[in-house]
Amino acid sequence: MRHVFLDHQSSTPVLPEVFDAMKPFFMEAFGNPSSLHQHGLRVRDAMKKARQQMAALINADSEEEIFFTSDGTESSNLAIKGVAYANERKGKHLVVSATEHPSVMQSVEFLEKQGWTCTRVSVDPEGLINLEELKAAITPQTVLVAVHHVNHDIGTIEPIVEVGRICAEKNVPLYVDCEASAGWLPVDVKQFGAALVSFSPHRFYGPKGVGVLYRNKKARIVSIMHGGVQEGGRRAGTENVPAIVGGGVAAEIALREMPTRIEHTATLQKRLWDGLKTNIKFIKLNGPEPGPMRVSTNLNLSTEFIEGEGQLLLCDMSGIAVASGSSCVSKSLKISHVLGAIGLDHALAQGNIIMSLGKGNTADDIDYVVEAFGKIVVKLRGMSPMWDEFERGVIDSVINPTGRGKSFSQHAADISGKAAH
Amino acid sequence: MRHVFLDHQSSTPVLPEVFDAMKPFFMEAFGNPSSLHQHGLRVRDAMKKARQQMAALINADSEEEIFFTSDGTESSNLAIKGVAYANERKGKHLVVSATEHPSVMQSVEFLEKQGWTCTRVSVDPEGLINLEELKAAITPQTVLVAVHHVNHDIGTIEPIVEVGRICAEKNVPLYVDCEASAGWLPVDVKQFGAALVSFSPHRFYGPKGVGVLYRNKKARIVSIMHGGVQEGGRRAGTENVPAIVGGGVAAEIALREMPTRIEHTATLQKRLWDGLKTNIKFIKLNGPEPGPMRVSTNLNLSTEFIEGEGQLLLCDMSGIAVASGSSCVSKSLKISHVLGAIGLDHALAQGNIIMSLGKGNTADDIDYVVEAFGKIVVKLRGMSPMWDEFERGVIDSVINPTGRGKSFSQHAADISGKAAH
Amino acid sequence: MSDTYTLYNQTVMDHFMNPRNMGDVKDADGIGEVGAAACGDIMKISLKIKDGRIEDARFKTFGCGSAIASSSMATELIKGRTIAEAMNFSNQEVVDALGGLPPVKIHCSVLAEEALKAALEDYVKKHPELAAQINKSEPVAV
Amino acid sequence: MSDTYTLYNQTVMDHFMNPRNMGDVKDADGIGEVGAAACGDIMKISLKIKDGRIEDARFKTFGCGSAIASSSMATELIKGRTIAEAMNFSNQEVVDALGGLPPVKIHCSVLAEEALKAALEDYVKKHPELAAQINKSEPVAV
Ligand SMILES: Cc1ncc(COP(=O)(O)O)c(C=O)c1O
Ligand SMILES: Cc1ncc(COP(=O)(O)O)c(C=O)c1O
Repeated sequence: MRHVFLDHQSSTPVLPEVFDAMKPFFMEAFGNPSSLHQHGLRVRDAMKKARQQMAALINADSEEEIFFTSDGTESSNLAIKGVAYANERKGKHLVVSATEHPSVMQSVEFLEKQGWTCTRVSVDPEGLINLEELKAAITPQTVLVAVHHVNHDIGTIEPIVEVGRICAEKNVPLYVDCEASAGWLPVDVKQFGAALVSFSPHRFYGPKGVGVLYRNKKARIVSIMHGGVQEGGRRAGTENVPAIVGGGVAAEIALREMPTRIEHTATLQKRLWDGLKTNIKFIKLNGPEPGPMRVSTNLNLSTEFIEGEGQLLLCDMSGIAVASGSSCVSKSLKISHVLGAIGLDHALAQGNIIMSLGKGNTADDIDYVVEAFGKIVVKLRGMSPMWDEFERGVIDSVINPTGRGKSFSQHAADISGKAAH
Repeated sequence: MRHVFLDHQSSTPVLPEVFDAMKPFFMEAFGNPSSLHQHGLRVRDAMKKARQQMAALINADSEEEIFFTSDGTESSNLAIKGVAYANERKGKHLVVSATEHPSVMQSVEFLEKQGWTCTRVSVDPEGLINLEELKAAITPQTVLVAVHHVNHDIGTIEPIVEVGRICAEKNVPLYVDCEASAGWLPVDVKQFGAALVSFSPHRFYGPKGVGVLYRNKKARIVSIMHGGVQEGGRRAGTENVPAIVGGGVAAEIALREMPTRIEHTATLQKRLWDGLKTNIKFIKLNGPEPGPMRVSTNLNLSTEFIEGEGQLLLCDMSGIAVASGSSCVSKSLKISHVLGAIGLDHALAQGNIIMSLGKGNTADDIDYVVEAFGKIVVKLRGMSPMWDEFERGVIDSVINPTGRGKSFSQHAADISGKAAH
Repeated sequence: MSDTYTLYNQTVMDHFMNPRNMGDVKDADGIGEVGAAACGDIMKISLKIKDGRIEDARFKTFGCGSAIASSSMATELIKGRTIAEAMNFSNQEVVDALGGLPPVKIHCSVLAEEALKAALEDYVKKHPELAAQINKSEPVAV
Repeated sequence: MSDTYTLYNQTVMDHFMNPRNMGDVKDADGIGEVGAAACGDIMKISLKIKDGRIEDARFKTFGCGSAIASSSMATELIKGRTIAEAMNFSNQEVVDALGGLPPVKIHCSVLAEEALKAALEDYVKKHPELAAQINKSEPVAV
């Protein structure tokens, strides 16, 4: 059976060059960077190099603006809470887009319990932030605006340069979560006008166990991980040296290969979506069409009348790895808040899977997926009472309404006795 | 030149078996454990095994009581803040020993800024916690007691079983930071009566990038790292799978080899201290004598009339890696709060270095260190105005008072115009 | 990777991959369709009942792997049972027969129980003469 | 590990490992001993002064590597200077000559400046006739 990995947004394999770079730091150069002897100093040098590589990926001025955390989640937590706590006296108001990752949303909710307030700015049906609403949301008490570069669920590329301009006008620091873009799309902290930017190497062929937070020297931030004075006092704890070193190499390679990676994935993305929509009726792409407004790696698909987990499991049994709903919360039952925010019908949000491309995927892989996925849809629709009811005219399609029957959601509410949403 | 690594408390090299276990999880089994497909499920299985290995090391009932964090610092932060936030309604008081690691102390200080109060229980000159004072410190508002198993600076083994008994009587959960003991001394969560226990594999030949928090099912704790629902909702963020797997193997080996490791290091510890005190005058061991009250890996030494960093650098130039002051904060200028808490004279706290033994050290290593360190002391005393002034009877020794001259601290205060402490 | 890793145990996976009794009973004597508001799953069970016994049971399910497996297993289990026996059917039987479900998925088995009961109720509604007997939970002889 | 990694740059390490002018000037004309309350370092500089010039300078230091290197370098730099020149001596010279110090260690060079000035003051105290001239910051001719 062919194996096709189409879940690069969840994680990527470490490149051989990255692994080779990490290797000496497990058994030989195992020192703690806080140590003042040979063993510590050697790894300190290596970490400095990694910082430079990270800085280069996002066009930061200096490696001193790079802080290492344990992952993307911690970077988001540090950006949100670290800035909020540092600026408490200035104000206790935050502005975020409604489709930020849970690591941002939940950090904000945590602060709300501690007396902060937050405005969530709405997005349009393709996930693009409402700039007028954003502008209006910023008050003199606002200490941070958070808008991600690319949405992890639906691949929308946000108009960050415009967001940055608004923040500069209002003189409020901007945090841009670039976890879903870094390594796959140019990130330029200066062009963005970003005070903070986060990303994590395991998303572009680097190791797990390290996250990056860029912080412009002018932005005030305090530590949220208390203890020693590592990372200039902004992140206590023994640094994960091998992962930092490997992450640096992954960043360097990503920067070099970026044009090729973008072209390669964009071609496959188009081939995949074209194939699927030709092959399968009542399928919808969530987020913008492939092109300048969508990251080249992501397809978020709603296939009507069938549910997502079944699609995922049957894909898996066909050797195809995909994600269901929000890739980070697939253990939970709830549908993605992103799909809620773009106003997607509940019926479609449930039949939702995410396919994300990588540099190792081939055109043959894509053709295999198109065919296999077509069969999977047929199988699941064969089992689905909804498909049957649609065919019998009891319920209607949301994607291509035929004007007969009631809506899926209405039907679901009728039989469960409660509204589906 | 001989190379002797005597800084095992800062970090240890990864064992070959540990590295071999980690290897497949970088390039082959690179999945995200949240993924529902093959790649995710495979690593989920591997993480479960690691949890069992961690549970076995500390005699926990079930792997479900094991949570993974990014390091020892995060485990401390989670234990302190996670329990405090979870029990806010019950009370806002904490009790900790005065010699806890900065990751505990600073977490407590952070909470104090948010309205919690904390009682710091004093220790005796050898670092042993005052049990009567501890008992008296617990109030109906106390939601957590934190007393570490072994002190990271001076090697004192705390009477945790008695501490646990007091906490059980008062019905307050106990958190035991076992970072400096796990892998080197039996840790038994049941015997301790501990609600929470933390440790981190990089201290016993496992990798950096993973910390462990044991939590008894009855203890209430909330997440401090917000985002996805990883680790049962208690720690968001993509898990560092290779480090978790490697850490599990390191725990398994540590459990198996523990008797040998203890015997080996205890023998060398005695040889080293005997050699040093024979060879060098005016040298003091901080913390208890080698024996049942001191961990077998640590020697904390104050050599009078000379300063610590110089000792460390000259050791390094002789191939000997040692730590200066608190191994985790050696980048800062301040002397260890632990040495302050045991009431060590400021002059001695400055001339402080820590030698920590590991399974790779040999008797020959130790003999080399005894000789080399003797020469280093002679060299630095030759440069020291204090040694000269001691010899001329201007100042006296703290370690072996001769009854002539003023104290070092008095002299230092006289010439700097300010009190030294 | 040599082994196959699965989200559910082998029995569940088998019932998901090769569902038993999938489809609709022709000229069904009772049909139940229920939905779970929390997760959005929808399950439909149709029954052929003869001489007070479930002669055939079929399902259609819009839902996750364990929902499909639960309905497959439920229909397997109830075939041949009397109506009263079926009325006492509990989701735990499904869970046990499947060799367990993850805690967050137990509700799938509950949905299967509900769909079955809805189908039985539909049948009883069409046969009001049986209601009294069934409520006494005695075997129903027709 | 093939390379040697050092906490300080080569110049600092060299002055730490092979300090110049370590010891006490015999029959010193001026002695200064100062301490830094923050870090506890103690530095002592003794001077031999002849014809208004520093003929010899020696140090003893209780302190970290950069404190030792700073005193070594400071004594090197001031030898041969006039008293007035030495009075204008600034820690920055030490930092520059050492090729830089880590930010947290700059105070070590300050301590060296202070020790030198204390020694000079000691000398001036013993030679009150020089005070007026020195305060004018003019070259002191004796
Ligand atoms: C946009 C975005 N931000 C943050 C995160 C959290 O990163 P991590 O899983 O590395 O902790 C993710 C993870 O999917 C993400 O997609
Ligand atoms: C007792 C103790 N607790 C916690 C920590 C923090 O652990 P880590 O450095 O792994 O973050 C240390 C580190 O030295 C320690 O010694």
